[in-house]
Amino acid sequence: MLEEIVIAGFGGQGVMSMGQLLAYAGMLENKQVAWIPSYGPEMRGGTANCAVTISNTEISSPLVTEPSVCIVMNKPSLDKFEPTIKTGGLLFVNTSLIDAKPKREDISIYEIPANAIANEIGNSKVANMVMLGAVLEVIKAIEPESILESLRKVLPPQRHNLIPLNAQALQKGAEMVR
Amino acid sequence: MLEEIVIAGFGGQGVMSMGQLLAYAGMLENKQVAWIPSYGPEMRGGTANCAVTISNTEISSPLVTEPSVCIVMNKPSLDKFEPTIKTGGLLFVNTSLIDAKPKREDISIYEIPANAIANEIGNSKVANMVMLGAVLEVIKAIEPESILESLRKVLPPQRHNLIPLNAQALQKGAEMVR
Amino acid sequence: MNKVLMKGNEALAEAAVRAGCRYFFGYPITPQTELPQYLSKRMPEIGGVFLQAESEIAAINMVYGASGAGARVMTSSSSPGISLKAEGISYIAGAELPCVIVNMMRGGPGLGTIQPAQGDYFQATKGGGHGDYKLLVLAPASVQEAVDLTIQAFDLADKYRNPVMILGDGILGQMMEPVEFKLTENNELPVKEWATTGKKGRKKNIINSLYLQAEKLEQHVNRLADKFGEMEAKEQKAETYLTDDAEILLAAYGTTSRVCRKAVDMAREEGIKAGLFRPISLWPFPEYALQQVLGRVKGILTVEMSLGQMIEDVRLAVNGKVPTDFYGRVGGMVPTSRDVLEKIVAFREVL
Amino acid sequence: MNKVLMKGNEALAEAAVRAGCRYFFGYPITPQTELPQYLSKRMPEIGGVFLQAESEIAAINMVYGASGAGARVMTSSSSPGISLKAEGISYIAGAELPCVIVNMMRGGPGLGTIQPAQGDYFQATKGGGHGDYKLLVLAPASVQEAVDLTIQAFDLADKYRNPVMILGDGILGQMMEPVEFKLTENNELPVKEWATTGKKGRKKNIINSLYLQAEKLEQHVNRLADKFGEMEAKEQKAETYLTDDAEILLAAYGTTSRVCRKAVDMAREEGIKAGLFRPISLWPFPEYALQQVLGRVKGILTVEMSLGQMIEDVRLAVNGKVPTDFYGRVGGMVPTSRDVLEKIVAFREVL
Amino acid sequence: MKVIFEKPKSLEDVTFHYCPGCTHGIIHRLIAEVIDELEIQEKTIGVAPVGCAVLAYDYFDVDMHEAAHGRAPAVATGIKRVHPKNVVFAYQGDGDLASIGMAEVVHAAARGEKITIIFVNNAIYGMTGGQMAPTTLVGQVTNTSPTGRDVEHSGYPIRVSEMLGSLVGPGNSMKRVSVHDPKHIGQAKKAIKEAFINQIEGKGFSLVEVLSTCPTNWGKTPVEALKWLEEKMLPYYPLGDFSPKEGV
Amino acid sequence: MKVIFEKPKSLEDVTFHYCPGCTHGIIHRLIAEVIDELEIQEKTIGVAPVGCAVLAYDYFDVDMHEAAHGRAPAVATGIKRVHPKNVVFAYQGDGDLASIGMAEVVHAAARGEKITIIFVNNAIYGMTGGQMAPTTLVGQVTNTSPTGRDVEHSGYPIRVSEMLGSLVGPGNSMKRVSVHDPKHIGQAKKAIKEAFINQIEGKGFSLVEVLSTCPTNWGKTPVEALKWLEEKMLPYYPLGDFSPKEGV
Amino acid sequence: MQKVIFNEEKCKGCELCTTVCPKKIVYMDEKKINSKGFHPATVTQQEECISCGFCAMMCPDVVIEVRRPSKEGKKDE
Amino acid sequence: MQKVIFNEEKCKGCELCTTVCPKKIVYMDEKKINSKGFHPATVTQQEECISCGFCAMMCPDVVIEVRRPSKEGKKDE
Ligand SMILES: Cc1ncc(C[n+]2csc(CCOP(=O)(O)OP(=O)(O)O)c2C)c(N)n1
Ligand SMILES: Cc1ncc(C[n+]2csc(CCOP(=O)(O)OP(=O)(O)O)c2C)c(N)n1
Ligand code: SF4
Ligand code: SF4
Ligand code: SF4
Ligand code: SF4
Ligand code: SF4
Ligand code: SF4
Ligand SMILES: [Mg+2]
Ligand SMILES: [Mg+2]
Repeated sequence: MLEEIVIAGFGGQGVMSMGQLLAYAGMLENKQVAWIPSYGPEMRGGTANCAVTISNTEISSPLVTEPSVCIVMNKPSLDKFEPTIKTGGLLFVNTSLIDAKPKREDISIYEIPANAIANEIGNSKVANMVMLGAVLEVIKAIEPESILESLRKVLPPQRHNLIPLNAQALQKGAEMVR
Repeated sequence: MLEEIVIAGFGGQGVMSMGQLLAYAGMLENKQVAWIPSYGPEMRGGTANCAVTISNTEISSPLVTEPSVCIVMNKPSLDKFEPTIKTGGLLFVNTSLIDAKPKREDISIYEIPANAIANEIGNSKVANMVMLGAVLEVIKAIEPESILESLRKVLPPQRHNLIPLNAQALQKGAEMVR
Repeated sequence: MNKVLMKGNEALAEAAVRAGCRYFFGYPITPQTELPQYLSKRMPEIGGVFLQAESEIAAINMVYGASGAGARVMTSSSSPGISLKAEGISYIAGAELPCVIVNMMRGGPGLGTIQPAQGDYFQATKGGGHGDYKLLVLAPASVQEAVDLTIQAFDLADKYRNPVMILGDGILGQMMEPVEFKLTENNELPVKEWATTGKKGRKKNIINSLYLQAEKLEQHVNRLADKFGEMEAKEQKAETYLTDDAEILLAAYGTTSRVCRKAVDMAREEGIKAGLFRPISLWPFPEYALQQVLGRVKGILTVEMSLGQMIEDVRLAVNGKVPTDFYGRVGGMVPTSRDVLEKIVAFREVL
Repeated sequence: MNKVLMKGNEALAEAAVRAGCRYFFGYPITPQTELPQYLSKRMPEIGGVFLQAESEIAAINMVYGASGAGARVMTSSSSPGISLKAEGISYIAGAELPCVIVNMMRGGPGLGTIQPAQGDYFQATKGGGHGDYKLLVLAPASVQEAVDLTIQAFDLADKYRNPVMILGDGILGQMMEPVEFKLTENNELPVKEWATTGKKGRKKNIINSLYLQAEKLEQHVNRLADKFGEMEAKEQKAETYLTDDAEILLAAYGTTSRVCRKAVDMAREEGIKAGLFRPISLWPFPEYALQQVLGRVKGILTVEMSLGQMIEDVRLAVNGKVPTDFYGRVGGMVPTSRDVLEKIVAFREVL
Repeated sequence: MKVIFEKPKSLEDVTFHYCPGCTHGIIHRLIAEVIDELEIQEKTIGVAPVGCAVLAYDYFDVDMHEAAHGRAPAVATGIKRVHPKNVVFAYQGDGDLASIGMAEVVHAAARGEKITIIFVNNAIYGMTGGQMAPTTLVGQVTNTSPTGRDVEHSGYPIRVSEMLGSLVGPGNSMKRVSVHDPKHIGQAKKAIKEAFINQIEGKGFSLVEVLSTCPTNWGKTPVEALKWLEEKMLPYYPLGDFSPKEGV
Repeated sequence: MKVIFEKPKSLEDVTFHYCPGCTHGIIHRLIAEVIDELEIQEKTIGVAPVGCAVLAYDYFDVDMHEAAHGRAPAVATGIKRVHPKNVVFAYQGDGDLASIGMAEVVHAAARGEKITIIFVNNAIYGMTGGQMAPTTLVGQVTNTSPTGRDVEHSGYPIRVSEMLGSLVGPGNSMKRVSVHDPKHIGQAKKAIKEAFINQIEGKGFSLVEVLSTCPTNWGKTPVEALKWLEEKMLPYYPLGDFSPKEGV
Repeated sequence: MQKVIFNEEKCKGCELCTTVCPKKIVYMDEKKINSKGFHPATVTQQEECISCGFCAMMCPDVVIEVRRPSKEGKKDE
Repeated sequence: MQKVIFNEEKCKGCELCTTVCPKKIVYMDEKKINSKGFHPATVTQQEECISCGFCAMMCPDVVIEVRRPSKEGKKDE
C-alpha cells in the first residue's frame, strides 16, 4: 500500500491539520508516513497545501508530484492540482465552494458538499473532517478510529469535547461515498 | 647579473629606505628590480629587514632566501642572516654596533664602522648610506650616481639640501673597501 | 512505540537537547525558524539558555564564547545567515572548539527565495570562511536521520574539537515524519580541561586562533591538518541502495537523495539497473565507499538542487575512471523522480 | 621611461583610479591597508569618494549600493574581512552588479597572522557566500600584473555585470616593483541603463536578488549559469613557462608561482625538464590551457601556501590522466625555491 | 467634484501583499504622497529592507534597490555618495534596523549621512512569523519569548530615536510618530515630509520612527491592534522630536 | 619596608609589546589591580579584542578568550551565560568597539548583559597603523583622514558612553575616565572597580571608557601625547558618569 | 453623487475604515465577497458623507477614493 | 635604602615617570642602554623620594616598585 495524498485549499480551511492528522493516524497504525507542507511565498492568505505519504514499506521520496489521491477544498486548488493526479487516481472535490467541474476522465471523482454538510451538523469548521471521512471510506488506508485517536493526542484536554463533533463529521463524509 | 640583497637592522636605522633606494636606482638604470619588506609581527621596535633583487633579466622570484649580498646593521641581524648567505656571497657588517665576528669562511666579509664614519662626517643618520657606498663599490651593480638621482626623485625639494651629505657618505663608504 | 510525529526543525532541536546541548544562540530566518522557536520554550524547561542574538554574527560569536567556556552549544540558520557566520566559523575552527551549526538551505544567491535548495554545498565543504579549515558536514535525508546525526554531531564535535555542520534544506526542516529519540539524556559529557571556567586550581586557559609568528601558526595549522586527515580516514559515511549490480549510479544527498531513491525504483521497474550512492558525510566526502561500488557502474549521474557542486567531489573521487553527468534544479525548485528517470534514460543512451 | 617604483597595494589602487573607479569603500586590515590609505588621499584629488566604512559588511553593502547606482566601485580587504563580506558578495552577484573586490590574503584560519598565505582559494573560487554564483578571480604575480589585471577587472565586471576578485597575498601587497600605467584615463565608461539614478524619463529601475517564486528564481539562476558558462569559455587566462618539453609540471599562482619559476630554472640547471603552469584566472580555472601542455608531462606538482586547494581544480582539469602531487606551506610561511626543487626531485623518483 | 483623496502617483497601482489591516500600507502611502508633493519622484531612489516590506520595490514607483537584511543604511550611503543630488530613502523594520542593522544605522547617523530612513517599529519580526524584536515590549509574548519578554534575560526594548538623538549631529533629525488614527497619520506625514526636506536641504541624516501594527503576529484583529499600539506602545515609545540638541 | 606599589598578581610578569609610553599598559595594570583587590582572579574570564591589545591574553593571569574583531561583547555574553557566577570582562579599542563592533556593544548594553567592558578610546586605530576611528576628533589627521577629520564627510566623533547611557537599563553603568596623570589614574581605577562590582552584584552591564594615548600613530612623544589627550580629548569627551537615569 | 468610492476588489476587510468615519456610514458588506475571499467595506449613504477623508487616510490598502462636491454655483472642476 | 626600584631591562624610555615625580628625582639614565636599546629611567637620590608612588602609577610597563620605610620604632613588616 502506498498512498500519496495532496490536500489543498484556502489558508484557514484546515488543510494542513487534515494532512497532519492523516500522517499521525498512519503512524499510530505503524505505517510509514511523511507530511510536507508547501511553505511557499504565499504565506499570507492565498492557497495552502500539503502532501501526505502513507505506505507499508519505507518511503523513498516524501515529495509528492503525482498524487494518487487529491483533495481540493477550493477552486484555485482544483485548477492547480487536477492535472497532476496519477492516472487512475482519486479526486475529492468540495462542491460547496467549487462550482466548476473536473475535466479529467482517467481518474475517479468524488464530489462532496463538505461545507454544507458541516453546517448541517452545526459547525462549518469541520468541513475538512467531512472531506476526510469520505476519503478514508474510499481509500481504506487508515481507520477513522485512528484519526480520532490522533485527535485525542493532539488536542489539549480542554478541547476534547470537540471530538464527538469530529467523529460525526467523519461519519457523515463516509456516508456520502458509501 | 643577478644580485639578491638582504638588508637588516634595528627599526630606525634606515634599512627599508636603503633597500628602496637600491631598487629605485636599479630601475633608473633600466634593470629589473624588486623590493620586499618583512612586515612581520615585530612592527613595533625590534628588527627590520628587506630584500632587494636587481637583475638584467626578468626576475623569477623576488623572494630572497639565499642572498648573494647581505648587509647587517646590528647584532641580531648578523645572527639571523649570516647562515643564509649563498656560498661565495658577500657580507657587510656594521662594526660600529656589532662587536661579534662572523663565522662563515665561504663568503667574503667586509667590516665597515658605519656609524663611526657617519658621525665623522657629521650625521649619524647616514650610517646606512656609508654602508651602501661600500656595497656599491664592491658589487658594481649600480652606479652611486643613480642612488643620488633616486634621492633627488624621492626626497621632497625642501630636503634636497641633504643630498651632498649623502653623496659624501656613499663616497666614504666606498673608500673603506677600495 | 516511542515514535512522535515532528517537523524536522523541531526534531533536530529536541535531538540537540537530548545530546546535552544547553545553549542555543540564533537569529530567525526562514525556513529554520521553528528550531529556535522550539528551543525558546524548551531550554528554560531544562535549565538551559536560549538567547536570540542581535544577528547571525553575534550568534556565532556567542557560540564561540560559550564553546570556549566548555558548553555543548548550537546555532542554526539558513543560507544568507550562514554566510554571515563565515568569519566566526573560521575562528571557531581555528581555535579548535566544538559546536554544532545547522544550515537549512534555501535558494540563492543573495536574498533568493525561502524555498529549498542545495546551493551551499561548496560553502559548507570547501570552507565559506577564510583559511585552511574543515567542518565535518553531515547531511540527513529524513527527520529520523536528522535526529540521529545531530546527536552524533555533538559527540564528533567534542571528539575532534571542531565545528560540525548539519546541512539540510527547507524541506527537511518543514517536513514531518515519525521519529524516535533513541538516546536517553546523555549525562556524561566529556570533561573539557581547556575551557575558560576561571583558573581556580590550575594554570590559566587561553582560547585563541592568533599566532603572530608564522612558524607557530604553521605548526598549529599542520596540527589541524593531521586532525582533518584523521577525520577523512574515520568519519566518511554513506548509504548505498541497489548498488550491487548497478550500471547507472545516482549520487545525491539529503532531499534529492530521496527523489533519486524513488527514481531508482522507477528505473528498476523499467528494467534499468540503477542504484543510488548517498553521501551522509559531505565532508569528509565518502570517496572510499564510492570507489567500492563502482564495480559495474558505467556512469554516475549526480543530482543536486544546485548548478552542480557535489559533482566535483564525485569526479575527484572517481578520478576519471567513470563518466559523470549532472542534473540539477535551482532557485527553490525540486527535481521530480520522473525528471531524474528521464535523465537516467538519456544518460544511458550516451554511455 | 614611465615606470615608477610602487608597492603592490598602492599600484593596485592607482590602477583602479586609472580604470575610472571613483568610489572606494573599505575598512583597514593588514596587509592591505596601504590601499585604502592611498585612496583616501587620491580620491578627493580626482573628485572621487573614499569612505572608510564602519566594517567590512558596511563596506560591501555600500559597494552594493554604489554599484547599483551605476558607479565603478571597489573594496579591498584581507582574509577575515573577506569572510565578513560573503553575504554581500552573494547579493551583488545575485543582483548582477559589477564591482571589484581585492583580497590580499593572510594566514588563517581565524585571526591567524598577518603574514602572507593562499588559504582563501576555495573561498574565492567556489563561493564563500551562499548559493550558486561565481566570481571572476584574477591572481596577479607581480605588481605590474596587479595593475594590468585591475584595469581589466573593471571592464570584465561591467561586461558580465558580475563581481571580479583580485586575489593576492601580503607579499604582493607589500612588495615594490617598477610599474607602468599603460592606459590613460578611461573616459568612456559603459552606459548603465539599469542603474538607480532616478527614474527621470524612463521606467523605474530595480536592483534586486529576490525572487519569491521558485520558478522565477530558477530562470534567473539559469541565466546566471549561462553567463558563467560564457566566462568559462572566454575568460580563462594562464601563463606557461618552459612547458614545451616539460616532464614535471609545476602548477602555482601568484606569489608561489614566482617561487616555482625560480625552482624551474634551478631544476633545468640540474637537467630536470621542469616547466610551470601559472593560472592567472583562478575562476574560471584555465583547464583548456592546462590540458594543452600535458604533452610529455609525467606528473604535476601543485605548490600553494595552503593545505592544498587549487590542487583540486588541477585534478579536475586533468581528470586522472596525469598523476598529481602537492607541496604547501601554511600559516604565513612561504615555500622557498630550493624546497620546491627538492620536492620536484622526490616526485620525479616516484613517477 | 474635487478629488480629496486618491492613490498617490508615486505608488504603483498594485495590491500590497500585506496582511489585512497591516499599517505598513498606510506608511507606504504617506511616503508616496510626500514624494509627490515634493515633486521628487524622478530623482528619488528608495532602498527596500528585508522584512515584510521586502517587496517595497514593487510598490513605490521610483528607482529602488533591495538591500541585505539590516544593511539598508549602508546601501543608501553607497547610492547617495554616487548621486549626492538625488533623494535617497530607506524603509526598515525594527528587526532590520534595530537588531541586525544596528551598526549601520548608528554609523549612518553619526556620519550625518544625507539620507532619510523610515523606521517601521511594530515591536516584532513580522516576516519570519512573530519573533521577539529589540523593540518588543516588556512582557510581550512572541514566538521566541513564549512567556513574555523578560528584562532579566533580554533587557529593555531599545528606543531607537532617543538613542540616535544622543549622537552629536547638529543637522540630524529623529522623530517618532504613529499611524493609529487619522490625526496621527497626518502628523506622521508631516514628519516624513520634514525628514525628506532635511535631506534635500543637505542638513544631515533624518529618521522617522513610525509605530505600526502587526495584527497577524500580535494575534489581534486589525482594530484591536491599533488599540494595543495606542495603549501599550505609546507609553513606552513617546511621540515627539528626538533630534540632537544643537551644539557639539 | 612596606611595599606601596608592585606588579599586581593578576598581571603576568612579561614585557608588553606596546610602544613606549602607550597607556594601554597602565590600563592593563589597573584592571589587574582591581581583580587582585576583589579577589576574583580565580573566577575571572577575560576577552581580548582585535586591536593593539590583541595579545592581552598573554598579559592577564586569568582565563582568557581571544574574540573576533568587534565581537568581544558577543563572546563575553556566550561565556557569561554559561558561567553566570564567574566574572567576565572584555577589553576593547575604539575601532573594535565603536566601529565594527557597534551592534554587539549596543545590544549587550540593551540586554543588560552582566559583563564589564573596558573601552580604550585612543581616537585612532593603533594596530593597523593609524587610521581614522569613529572617535577620531574633528580635524585630527590620520592615515585615512589625511587632511583631518571632516564633519561633512565623516560626521562627528561618537561619544560611546553617552550613547549607551541613553538606553533604558536601570542596572547599567557607563563611566568615562582618563589616565593622563596619577590623579586621573586613581579615578580610573575606582571606576573600573565599581564596574566589576556592578557585575558581581548582578545589576547589569557596565562599561568604563578610558581615554588613552597612541603616541606612535599620533606622531607625538609619550609626554606630548598625554598633553594632547588632556587638551584635545577631554573637552570633547568629558569625564563622568553617564549611566542611564533611573526609571524606565 | 459618489463621494467615497471603494475599489472593492482591493479591500481586505480589515475594518479600519469603519472605525474612523465620523458619520459612522462605512460598513462591511457581508453580502458581497471579493475574489480574495473578503467581505469588502462600503458606503451606501453617500449623501451623509462629509468628505472628510478619514476612511481613506486610515485604509492601508488604498481602496478608497474621496471627493468633495464643488461649492454651490461652481462647476465641477 | 631603595624606595623606588626600577626594573631597567623592562623600561622603554618613555619618560612618563619623570614628569610626575613631585620631587623631580626621576631621570633618564643616558649612560645606560638596555638590551632593547632604551636609556632606562632611574632615581639615584633615593633619600629624596617620598614614596608617593606616582612614578609607578604612571609607568605603562610596570617597571617601578615603590616601598615606604616602616614608621620609626616599628620593625619592617
Ligand atoms: C541575514 C538574514 N537574516 C535573517 C533573515 C530572515 N529575516 C527576514 S525578515 C526578518 C525580520 C523582519 O522583521 P522586521 O525588520 O521587524 O520587519 P517586519 O517584518 O516586522 O516589518 C528576518 C529575521 C534574512 N532574510 N537574512
Ligand atoms: C574583521 C577584521 N577587520 C579588520 C581587522 C584589522 N584590524 C585589526 S585591529 C584593528 C583596529 C584596531 O583599532 P582599535 O580597536 O581602536 O584598537 P587600538 O589598536 O587602537 O588599541 C583593525 C581594523 C581584523 N583583524 N579583522
Ligand atoms: S506579518 Fe505583520 S507586519 Fe507583516 S504584513 Fe502581516 S501584519 Fe503586517
Ligand atoms: S600603536 Fe598606539 S595604541 Fe598601539 S601600542 Fe603603539 S602607541 Fe599603543
Ligand atoms: S470621507 Fe469621512 S464621512 Fe465620508 S465615508 Fe469617509 S470617513 Fe465617512
Ligand atoms: S480599511 Fe481599506 S482594506 Fe480595510 S476594510 Fe476599509 S476599505 Fe477595506
Ligand atoms: S615614589 Fe614619588 S617621590 Fe619617589 S621617585 Fe616616585 S614619584 Fe618621585
Ligand atoms: S614610565 Fe616606565 S617605561 Fe617609561 S621611562 Fe619611566 S620607568 Fe621607563
Ligand atoms: Mg518588525
Ligand atoms: Mg584605538
